[in-house]
Amino acid sequence: METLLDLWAAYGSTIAFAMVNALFALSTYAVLSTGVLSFTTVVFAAVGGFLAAQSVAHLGIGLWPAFALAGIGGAVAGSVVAAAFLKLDSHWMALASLALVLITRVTVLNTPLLTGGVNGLVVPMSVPMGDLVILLALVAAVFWRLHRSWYGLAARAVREDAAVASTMGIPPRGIQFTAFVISGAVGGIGGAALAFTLQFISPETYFIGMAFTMIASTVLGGSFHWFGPIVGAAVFTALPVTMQSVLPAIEDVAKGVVLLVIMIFLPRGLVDPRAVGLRRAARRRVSAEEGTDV
Amino acid sequence: MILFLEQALNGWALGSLYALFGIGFGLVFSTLGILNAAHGTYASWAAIVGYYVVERAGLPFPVAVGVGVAAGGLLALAVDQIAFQPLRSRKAGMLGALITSIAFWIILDSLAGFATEQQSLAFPAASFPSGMIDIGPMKVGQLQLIIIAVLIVCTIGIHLLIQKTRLGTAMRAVGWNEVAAALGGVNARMVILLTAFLAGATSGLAGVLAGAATSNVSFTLGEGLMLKGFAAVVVGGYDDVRGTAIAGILLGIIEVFVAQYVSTALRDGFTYSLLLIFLVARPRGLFGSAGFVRA
Amino acid sequence: MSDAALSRPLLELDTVVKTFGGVTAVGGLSTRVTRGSVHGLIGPNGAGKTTLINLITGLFHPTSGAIRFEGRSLEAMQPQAIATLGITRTYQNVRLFSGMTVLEQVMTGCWLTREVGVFASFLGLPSARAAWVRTREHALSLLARVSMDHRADELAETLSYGEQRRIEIARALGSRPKLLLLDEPTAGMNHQEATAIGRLVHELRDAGLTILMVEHNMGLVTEFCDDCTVVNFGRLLATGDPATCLADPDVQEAYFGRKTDAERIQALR
Amino acid sequence: MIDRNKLAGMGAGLLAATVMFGAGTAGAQPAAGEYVFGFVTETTGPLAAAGVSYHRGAQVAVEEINASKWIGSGVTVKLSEKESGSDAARAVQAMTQFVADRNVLAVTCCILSPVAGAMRPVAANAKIPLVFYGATLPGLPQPPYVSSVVALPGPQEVKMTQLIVDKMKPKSVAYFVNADNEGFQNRFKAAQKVMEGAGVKTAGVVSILSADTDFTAPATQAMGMNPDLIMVWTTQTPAAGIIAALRNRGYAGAITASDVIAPNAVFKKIGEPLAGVPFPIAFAAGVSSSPEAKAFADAFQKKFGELPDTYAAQGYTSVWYMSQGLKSLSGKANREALATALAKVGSIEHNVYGGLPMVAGQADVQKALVVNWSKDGKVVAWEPK
Repeated sequence: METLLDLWAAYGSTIAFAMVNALFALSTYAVLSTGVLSFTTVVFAAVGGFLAAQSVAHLGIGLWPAFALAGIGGAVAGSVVAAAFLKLDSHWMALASLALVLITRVTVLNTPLLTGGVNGLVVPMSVPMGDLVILLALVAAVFWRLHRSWYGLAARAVREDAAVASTMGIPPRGIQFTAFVISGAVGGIGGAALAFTLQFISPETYFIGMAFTMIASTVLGGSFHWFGPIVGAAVFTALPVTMQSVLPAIEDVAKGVVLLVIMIFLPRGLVDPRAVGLRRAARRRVSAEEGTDV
Repeated sequence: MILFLEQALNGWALGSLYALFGIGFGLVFSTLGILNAAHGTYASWAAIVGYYVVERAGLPFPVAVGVGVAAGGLLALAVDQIAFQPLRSRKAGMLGALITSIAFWIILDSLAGFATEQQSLAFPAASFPSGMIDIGPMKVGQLQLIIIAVLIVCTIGIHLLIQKTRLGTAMRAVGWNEVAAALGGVNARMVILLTAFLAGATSGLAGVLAGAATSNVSFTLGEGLMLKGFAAVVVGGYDDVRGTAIAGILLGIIEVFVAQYVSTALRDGFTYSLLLIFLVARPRGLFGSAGFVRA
Repeated sequence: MSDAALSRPLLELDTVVKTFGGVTAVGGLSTRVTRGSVHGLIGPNGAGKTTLINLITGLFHPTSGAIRFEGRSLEAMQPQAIATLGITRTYQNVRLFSGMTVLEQVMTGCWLTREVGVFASFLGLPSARAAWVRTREHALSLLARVSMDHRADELAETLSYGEQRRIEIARALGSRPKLLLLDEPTAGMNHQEATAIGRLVHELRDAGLTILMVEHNMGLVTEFCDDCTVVNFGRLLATGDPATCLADPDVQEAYFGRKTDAERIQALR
Repeated sequence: MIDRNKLAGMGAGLLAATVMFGAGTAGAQPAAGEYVFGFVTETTGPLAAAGVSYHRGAQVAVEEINASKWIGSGVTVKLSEKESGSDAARAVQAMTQFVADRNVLAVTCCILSPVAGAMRPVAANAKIPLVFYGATLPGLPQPPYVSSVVALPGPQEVKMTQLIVDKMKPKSVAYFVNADNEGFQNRFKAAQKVMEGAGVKTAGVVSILSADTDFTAPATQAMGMNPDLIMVWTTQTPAAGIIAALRNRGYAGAITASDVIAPNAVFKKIGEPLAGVPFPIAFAAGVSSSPEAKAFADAFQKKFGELPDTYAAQGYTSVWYMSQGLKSLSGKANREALATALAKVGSIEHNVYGGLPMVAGQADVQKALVVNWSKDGKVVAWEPK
């Protein structure tokens, strides 16, 4: 029992960070699942993080209102980004969103009144693990419903072939706009969750490293089902910890190699609903050849 | 006035490094359709290899440049074949390649740290043309002039290569559509390899020169070039090397003058605001071609 | 079909021009598709047939000229708006969605007739569920129509080319269109399968749908099309009933080249 | 047995209330055994160069303490390392793992102030002593759990600037300063105040950013101001780059810098241009003359083949500080007792600075040496020309 408690104490924070990263990965997944590669989750996270940190410090609001506020802030940022960038084609969209991440850091650095500037900001509130679990569960439930709704079906169609989807009456830009608003809200909430987990945020908290981590988590876990990003975030967060105990000297190298190997052998990620269908089809072919019933 | 001219030249030389790096990055993006996060590490490694050629093997600087360039190119080839080729054959698209490039970025960056013992090294001042030349009342660094000249030569060379040669036509064809290029009798595999090598080599060149010019040979070298080189590519338009070159130089000069006459704190803000303006107002960059039609 | 309805065309193309860079894909083409007819669009490869389909569905916008559907101009409209008016299509190279089951493909095609808001569907309201079930049944009935209902839960990409073409037709029917554009619906099919498609087309016409189809199989054109338009190099060669069109010397010359080829057409019949 | 320990613990509590700690003469000593300090390393990532030094200094301290049985017979200390790569999230994870490991008595960490800021609440909540060895932001300590052995900048800069004014008598000064580092802005302001107080004109201020690498333009700008003296108040990489660029462009006038140019690697990298540039420093191997400093320098040289730099001295000090707290405990030591003991430490007994008082959990280095690199790569006391 004591060992269990020790384990929990040792890896509790890893689990907390995995859950926060899962929120970021879901935010990235929200737009990726409509065929848009965007790094702007970092921007939404910064908006949500600083908004939440400042509002608990100065407005004295509680944890959950702060999450709500961060979500709204992120959603607003998401709709602004979508309005400005959705006209760009996919390659430019990716570059533009990356540029926006760089601009965000400069903005954060130069608005010390809002963000604490280079010195960062102490966050006078922390999020209990239980609340974090509930938060992630709520967000996951939203994605679960989305996946099974008309929006989910339309999003998949837009992702696979936007032109074809449009000739069936599905407005790709409209779907992608919605995706950005969802991504913004979830990213904002994630940013707040990170602020409450770290209890200290600075311009470096929301920067390139985070952009690459979240996109890697999403694609590693699989960007074709909402469960993929959650799995990916867990794996990607646990990797450094695992590697540190196995190969402490070259843990980063090992982490990179693991990422590389998974992506080469499972380019669609760890969770891939299509692979299930393909396996079923292959089985059916085999049994058809053998002349037996399925 | 002399100060103004000297600073303009400083900015030009600095921007030339951004541009030189950006050309390689843009080449890979436009021809191979890969947003390569590992591209910065080619520059770091080229500089590190070049440093050891001078420091350990005692060879002259031009040899170090040559070896660094080759190292950058070969590294790019290796990364392409290990990280991108398996995905290419499965049509995994830009996304998969981005992730494998992130993997290589992590690996190569951390190995570069080991190669330099986590230190920032510098080429001995005596080993490269580090002196000053007087041009009238102006003082100009020899290496600065070399960097400026190298960018001009590389830009013209690569532009001619892409626009005027059979290989260039093939590269553009691959850029549009690999399948179509293969059907059209172009050996797509060969074009991909050459493009990867060329991109790695130019970035390697930028790396060695930047390592010497800034007295900073370390695993952080590439990251700095990457951010600014990336900005040059976006402002210039990723499918035209001339645009990248001009945008890079422009960014360098703007940086220097904003720092001198406005504020250093706002310097990067200026650069990235320019980036944002281009993204929104002229998303195809300075020379970018009109949108192509896809149905 | 009453004379009045026949006299007013469902779709009208008026000197439509489309150029890409310096290349003219469609050069001032005019034709009309009569309501309730099966209209064949024929011409050699590269004649601009698929470009025409793309222009009608809004994936391309014409450089000049007018496209009217039930009297409304389509030139400046987005594809999704055109689909809303009642025009859907299939593709020359089948373009089904990767990773979706056969049923999901067709459900996606039912987007415009889903009878429920996206938000209500997200919340899973009872009315939304009922609408979902109705749409599902509609999709299954469409699949039955193309004899694919037994494969409803399988990944579409694991099926044969001919099967995929039929799924695409079912998907295009999902939103109950008025005009269906079929781009080479029988490519890669054997004679039997192709005839089945021809019959399906007739059934659909008889149910009130108008069909514009690009078709290479001259046998099918003469057998199943009520009218046809022959194009070459983006220009109109002939229009009218299939037999007259194919007999046109210009068509013979341009489409079938030399006389020996003209004989082959007999064999195809 | 257990009861006796408990009693002893209570005894220690009583002692703590009555006896002045830090003298090292309190009769009790902790129960024999190996005590573990968690060390969050930063030997990869952007600050790895300095991170290696901190870690090496700490290793030397552990060897000295164990070899000399300083805490008591049969009592040894041991470092348990976890890497953070200077990333706040990874540092916090390392911290919580240390917290979970019941053998770890205290943790020492952090070069970057933002990372330190993120670690502080974790330590306070978990009630585990946390000692900063590198972060220089003022106000980080939070007694009793969080303390810092870092010499805050301020007095040394003032002292050197005064010396410069007296000896060199410049008429105008140009300053380089980090636009994005408050610590260095404060150092610059302190120096400027001394200069202007002595009637030395400010020729101009050139600001740069920590991540910059090309300093040709800033050097050109500063030289355009025609100052008698250039003071460089920036972080390490820029400081080295600025001095190199100034000399490269032919600036022959006087330059001063801060202790960031002290590490061996900086001289190895820049070489001669660095020679003769005075900088203030709390510890310099070869110049610091106390026996502790000499012993430390020798031991470090023996183990790693080079002289320790100022970062190594800080890592070293951190371990000695924690050990001093441990030494004042008796019986089976625990975290809370150690925190209380550390908070009571009035000065760090074993140090290389020639005296190191602790004020409210913050080390207070008053003494400063003014030194410079010689042409052959040694740190020597500065002799004004």
